[in-house]
Amino acid sequence: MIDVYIGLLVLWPVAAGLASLGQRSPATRAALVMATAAVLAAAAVGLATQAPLTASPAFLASATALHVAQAAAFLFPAFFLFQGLKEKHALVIVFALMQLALAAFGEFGLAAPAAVQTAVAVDGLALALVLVVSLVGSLICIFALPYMKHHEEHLHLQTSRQPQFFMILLAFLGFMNGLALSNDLHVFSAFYEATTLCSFLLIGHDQTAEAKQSGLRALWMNSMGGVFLHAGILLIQKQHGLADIQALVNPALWSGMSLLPLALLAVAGCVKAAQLPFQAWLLGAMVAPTPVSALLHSSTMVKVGVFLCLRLAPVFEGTTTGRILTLAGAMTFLGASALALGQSNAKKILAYSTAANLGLIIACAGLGTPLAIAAGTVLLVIHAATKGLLFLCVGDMEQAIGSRDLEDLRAVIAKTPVTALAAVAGSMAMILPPLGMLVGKWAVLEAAAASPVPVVVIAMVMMAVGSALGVVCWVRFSGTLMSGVAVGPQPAHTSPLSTGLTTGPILTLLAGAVGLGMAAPWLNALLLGQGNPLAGGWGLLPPLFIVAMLGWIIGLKVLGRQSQARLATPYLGGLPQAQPGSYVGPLGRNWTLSEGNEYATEFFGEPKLTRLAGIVALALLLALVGGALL
Amino acid sequence: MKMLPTVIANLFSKPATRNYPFFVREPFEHARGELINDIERCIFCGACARKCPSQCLTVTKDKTEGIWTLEFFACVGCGVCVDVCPVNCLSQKTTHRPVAVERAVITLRGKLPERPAKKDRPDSIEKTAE
Amino acid sequence: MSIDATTIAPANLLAEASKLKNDGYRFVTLTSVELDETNMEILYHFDKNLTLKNLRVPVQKGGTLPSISGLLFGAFLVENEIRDQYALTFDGLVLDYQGKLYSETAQTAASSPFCKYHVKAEPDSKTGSEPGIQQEGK
Amino acid sequence: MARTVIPFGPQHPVLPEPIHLSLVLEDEKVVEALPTLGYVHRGLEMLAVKRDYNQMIQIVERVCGICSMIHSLCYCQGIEEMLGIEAPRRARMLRVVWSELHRLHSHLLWLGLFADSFGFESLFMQLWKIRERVMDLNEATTGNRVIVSVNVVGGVRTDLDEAQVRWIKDTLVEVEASIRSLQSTIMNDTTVCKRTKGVGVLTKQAAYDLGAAGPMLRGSGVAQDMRQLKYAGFDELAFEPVVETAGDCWARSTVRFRESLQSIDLVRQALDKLAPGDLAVKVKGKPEGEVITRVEQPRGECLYYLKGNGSTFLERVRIRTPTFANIPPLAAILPGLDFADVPVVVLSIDPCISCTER
Amino acid sequence: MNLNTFSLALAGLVLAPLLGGVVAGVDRVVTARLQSRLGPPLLQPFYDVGKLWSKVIAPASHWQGLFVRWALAASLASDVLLAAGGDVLMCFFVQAASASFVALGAFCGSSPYSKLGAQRELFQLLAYEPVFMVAILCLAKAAGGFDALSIMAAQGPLLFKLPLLVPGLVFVVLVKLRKSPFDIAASHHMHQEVVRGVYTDYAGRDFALLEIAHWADVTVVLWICSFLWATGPVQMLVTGLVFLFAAVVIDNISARLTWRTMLGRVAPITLILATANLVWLYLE
Amino acid sequence: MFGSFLKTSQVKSPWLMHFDCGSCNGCDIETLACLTPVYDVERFGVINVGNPRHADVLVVTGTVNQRNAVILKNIYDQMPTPKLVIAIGACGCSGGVFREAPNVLGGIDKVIPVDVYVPGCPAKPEAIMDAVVVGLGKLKGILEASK
Repeated sequence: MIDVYIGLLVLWPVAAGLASLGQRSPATRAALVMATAAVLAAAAVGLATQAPLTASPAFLASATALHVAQAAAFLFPAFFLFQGLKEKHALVIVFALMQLALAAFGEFGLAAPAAVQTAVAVDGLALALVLVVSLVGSLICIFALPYMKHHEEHLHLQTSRQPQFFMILLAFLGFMNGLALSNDLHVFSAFYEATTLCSFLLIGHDQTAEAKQSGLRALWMNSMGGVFLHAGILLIQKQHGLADIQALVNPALWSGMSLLPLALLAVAGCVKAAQLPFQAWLLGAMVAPTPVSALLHSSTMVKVGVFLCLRLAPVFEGTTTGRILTLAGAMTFLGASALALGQSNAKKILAYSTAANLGLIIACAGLGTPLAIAAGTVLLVIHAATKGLLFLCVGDMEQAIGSRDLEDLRAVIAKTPVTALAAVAGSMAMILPPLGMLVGKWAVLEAAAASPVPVVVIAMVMMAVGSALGVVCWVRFSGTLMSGVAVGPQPAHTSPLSTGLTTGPILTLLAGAVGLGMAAPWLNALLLGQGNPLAGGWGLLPPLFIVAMLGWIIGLKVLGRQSQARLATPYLGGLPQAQPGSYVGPLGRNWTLSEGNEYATEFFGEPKLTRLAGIVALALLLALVGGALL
Repeated sequence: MKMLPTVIANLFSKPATRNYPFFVREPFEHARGELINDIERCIFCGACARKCPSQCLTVTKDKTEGIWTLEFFACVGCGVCVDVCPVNCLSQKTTHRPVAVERAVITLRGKLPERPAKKDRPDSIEKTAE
Repeated sequence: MSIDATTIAPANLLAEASKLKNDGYRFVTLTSVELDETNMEILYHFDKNLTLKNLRVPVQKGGTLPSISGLLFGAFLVENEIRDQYALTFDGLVLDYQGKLYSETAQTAASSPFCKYHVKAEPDSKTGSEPGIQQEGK
Repeated sequence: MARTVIPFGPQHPVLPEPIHLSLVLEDEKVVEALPTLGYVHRGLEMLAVKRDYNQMIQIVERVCGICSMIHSLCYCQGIEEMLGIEAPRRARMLRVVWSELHRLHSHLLWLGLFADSFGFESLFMQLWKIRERVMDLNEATTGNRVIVSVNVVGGVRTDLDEAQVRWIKDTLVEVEASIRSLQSTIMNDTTVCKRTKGVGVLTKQAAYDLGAAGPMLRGSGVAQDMRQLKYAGFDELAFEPVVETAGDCWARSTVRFRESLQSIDLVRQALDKLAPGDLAVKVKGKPEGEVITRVEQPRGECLYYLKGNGSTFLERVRIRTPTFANIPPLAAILPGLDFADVPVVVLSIDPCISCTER
Repeated sequence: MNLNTFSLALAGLVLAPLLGGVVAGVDRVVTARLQSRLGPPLLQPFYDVGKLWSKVIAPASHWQGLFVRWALAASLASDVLLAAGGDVLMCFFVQAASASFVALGAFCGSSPYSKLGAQRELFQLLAYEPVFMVAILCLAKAAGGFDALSIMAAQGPLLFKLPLLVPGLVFVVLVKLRKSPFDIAASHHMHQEVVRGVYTDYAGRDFALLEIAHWADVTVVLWICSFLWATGPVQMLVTGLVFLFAAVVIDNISARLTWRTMLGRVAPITLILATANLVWLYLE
Repeated sequence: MFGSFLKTSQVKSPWLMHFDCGSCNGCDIETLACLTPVYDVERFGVINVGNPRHADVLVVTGTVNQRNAVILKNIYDQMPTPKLVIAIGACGCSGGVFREAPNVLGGIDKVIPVDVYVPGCPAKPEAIMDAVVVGLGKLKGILEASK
């Protein structure tokens, strides 16, 4: 049964994707996507009931599968090389060649590693990623159905390119599941490259010049990550003759030894997780259709990076490498949060916020204590649900008003109330106690405080500042959506798509984000099992919940009562309104009341801050590798 | 920080506040307050009404009775009328006029003197102006 | 008692003002004076070392003068005020309140609150009198 | 970047008087500012048609309550010039006493409001506490705290006796000590300087070209003060205009602070020179002709143009008040400011809107 | 959760806001005396809230009533957490949620001043939150635990271990009490250039509830400050009052700064001081 | 008990808002002077608020003209009930010395209902304090009557 679940999780989406390639009928495609979603959800839940477990399904463990993985190590770089040559992109070519060289060295220059005991190991972390991919990812694929239809109508395409799009989208889920489940480093690296390929294709999907350029940027950066990954794997193979991840993650194995291979793997994770200074590829990915961004940000791609780091975390506990990794993660949390605050492009805000929150998870991985890992895992899950929700909401609102700028989204609650409120709830889920992200943040801070080293103190202060930046960013985001008066010239109003296929995923994700958020303490406790160091802290959460719930119930009741009330005229320095949204001012002119957020550009201006934070982050990563060398 | 000595000194000294209305300071000797008319002495010459800059005084006469009206809400208390009054029947109290909750005018009636005083003769230019 | 003032034609106003400015004179203000039914004059006051220099510019009721606010920004407020109160218009005002500096109703030659002699803009249907100058006030 | 439109006023807690500024902000920086007036406009110049030239004294006193004494002084001097008479020396000295007391209370009032505009509540309270002593001087000597009503054509209505002169001098010693104790706060305090230094800079050239008046002009380094015209009793008093060169809000407040001390000195000088004599001369004739008079108000140069036609009614009364001259410079320096500095800069011209609009 | 904790929590729920009200009253009387005034009665803040409670006014937004109650719930929850000896860091997060709701409600309002106030409230949050959080980390490190009970049980006054925290905590108290020089989003005396800032659109009963939430907040902040000398209830009370008095005096001797100064100068400096103290604790 | 506390509160916490409606500043500065140390109306719970939504007492100085009449009405409408209006000075009561000026409509009762008139030019701070006390008495009467 377990093998069936695993098979369904990995192979079904790939197969469904291939099937959708030949399909030009939207109905069939929709049916395929829905079926995939159902299958993935069922299989993931089925697997969850059996976890923790180990297995060796044939399609991952057989010699053929291993050969395929070995071949993939050449095929993917070869394809990247081809792309690089086609587009004359030097960096892509360089990293593809390096990858090829490393693959050749691994194949012919090194002894084969010891055979992997079990091909699949499902622990809490792997299960978390599988659930995220299968549930959140599937919902995003469903959302993509109406979105892509509308998107292509908007682009006036001659022939639909949706078959390719959905093929990659669905296959992506399968690769992600494979990546989460595989216990063999080589298989893992094959899936890793597969996700790089998928993201390259998806980002470039619209085939505009900007999309192509962004796709290539994603490609060269992630193949650079691939170089680090391969180098790390080869070093491990050389040092320990191991490819078994479970066996590898054993602090005893590494005591007294250089952590260089793990540091290289961590850097590969940082690249995938779009940590500073590698955030550029994730920002570029914004040009892709919203479901792609949603998928890349929430359930796939970037999660590969944090998953890899969390996997290795137990080894990092108490090591210098781990501490520098914590510092690097905290730096990204701080830098990206500050960058997010200076943005008015809603998707850029989401992108920087993703980088920031992943930084927090990576900081957890660097700490490596059980509490930190549990916190990181909880953050991973809840971030996926919340960020997925936020992306879908922004995508929906964007299609409703034709702009993704926060200033244009002002007072959008009047136009798309359900989506806007879902977005507000989502952003609240990012920052508010007792919801998940905040509980995660809290756990990280307390875990960090337990560390005896002053270096971690700096990371803690960075987290404190980053956390405040995040609060400001999200309150302002939701405040703007809910702003009282719709003001300023509004962009052309295009027809919103309010099908069940749009609101369905949004509402499901909303329930997930808030529900999981509420359950975070128990989720955390579940992951930690016995000996939970925060047991005392959790104990006080119930009264907190009771007070909070009381406030919420009373508040909602008041909302119900007030929602029909006649509103007061706005206070405009005593000036009366001629009509809503304007007043008669100097020169007899009718002054339109317009509002703009404050971005404090002298503090959070993008170019300056990017350079500054990038340099610091790069220095930290160099220290990470260099420190491991020593 | 430069203000620190001042505020600390304030804290340890008696407040400057006069606890009005529980403590009322004696008004200044020459304070120009409420305008009053000793109607018994008034000869209804109308000089005050003509000179009043805010035109809040009116003086009318019928056969035996003179009416002196003060629209006290418009009175600015300048004291010009007191200065020009030929018989010094107008004076100003040193206390301010009490507040009111309704609009009102003060109307005083008095007996006309036997013979109009000389100053009562109206100035022709000013008359036409009003 | 009279004041020391040079009478100049409206056409020379800008040239004179810029000459005074270049001579180091400070702009003080404008004064509008209504002379009779049809005539007004505007006094331009300039100051240098506590000495006033005045320009007297005759102008017709409801007429137009060149604005010196482009040359001396400080004049925009008083020119608007005169526009409001005497319905004189100024050409090239840098900030034109359209006769609404002090009140919402734009002032016209027919309804200029500070004129003792009002210009009648429309024929009065009751009396049938022609539009023209009619004395009001005192 | 999106812009925010802020309707600043006419009712706004930091504006003591109604004026409207439509501010367009970008990241809380002013990019556009347009003033609107007319909320205090009464048209009182036209009351000259309905009130004779003596009654007009009470009207012009109420152009502005804070500078009332100096308005009527300017007006009376104009009428006296038209009639060809001169007030007696004692009257002229007394006019100096009350006009400088007015300037003193006005400057203290303004310094307080200025402190309030940058949130320094206790400084406001302290200055107004000192000011009450000056108000008592006004009330005890003239009968009214604010609108003293002492001027008449040809002189003054009210006299000072020896005891009052002594009392004024004694009180001023205490007032001066209290004001001096706040000098370091107003001029050197870190937070105050942070809010006033370098804020709303008006260069000497700009101030002169835009026609600024009073402390606004002197704060930018132009030594011009109408008291140099030696009107009233100033011809006998030692007087030197107070000048600062920085041109920012700090310079303006420092000018006013130093002027308040100067006013105390001038009151003392005038009281010392007070010799027995008549309070007013007999008025003969009706005003006729044109006259321009200028005096220095607390807010700067005030100009009256009076035109008489030989009747008791004046043909034209034209009042150009200092704030009227200071509004164009204000409109010129607002763009580029931080929104938080807007009230500070608006207050720094010491706006007297009731003067401006009359 | 035992009965003792429950009764403590209940006491926090009821007494903390009342204490905050008294603090507000003391603040107003002392402020008046510093300004050489007689000042209002001590219970004036309660009259103010009672008055606001009975006012009838149309809301400026349909959402404000909701956010006010959520803010109140969050503020009370932070009181409850602290009173029951809970995790101070969590208590701080809960309180930050309250501030967020206040800002959100202000965003929903219709007056531009309300929204400007909301923006500034957020900048204020950005300035004091990190300092406060680092201060709590310091307290926890010095006392050896994050829960209020273990901090209060620490041996001896923590002040000697945490001297560099004092400027930071005073900064936080000033911001929370809405006092000069940091009354940027809304001033405790009823006006500034953004009129009433973040409170501009709240009125009537909503405003009364917000005032109670503010009292609860003030109690929490002063309570956390009093951890610096937590050798006994009296000492804690005195420490809290010392912080209050310091804030009131500073309010009366300084002008309001701008948010640019707060964010660019004051926040980094206090944060660096607090961080230095934290590093020092770790090095010891 | 709660009810009676609320009633007491309403007359113990008059937050006043001052609107200068074309005054000559004389009454304005006297109104402001009320807040300062020597008079200190905060003894009666008075705070000077800048926002009609928080105000209980509207203190108006000056004459009404065409432009500020609209503002005055608007501010009055934005205040919560129950509210008091105090007209200060000769101008606020009747237009005072400016009644006949071209742009003056008259006293503020031409636009909004006035509860207390404070005569004087300018009204003395003591008179303004009297007006607050009288106004609160009137409010108390209204509250008693509504019981």
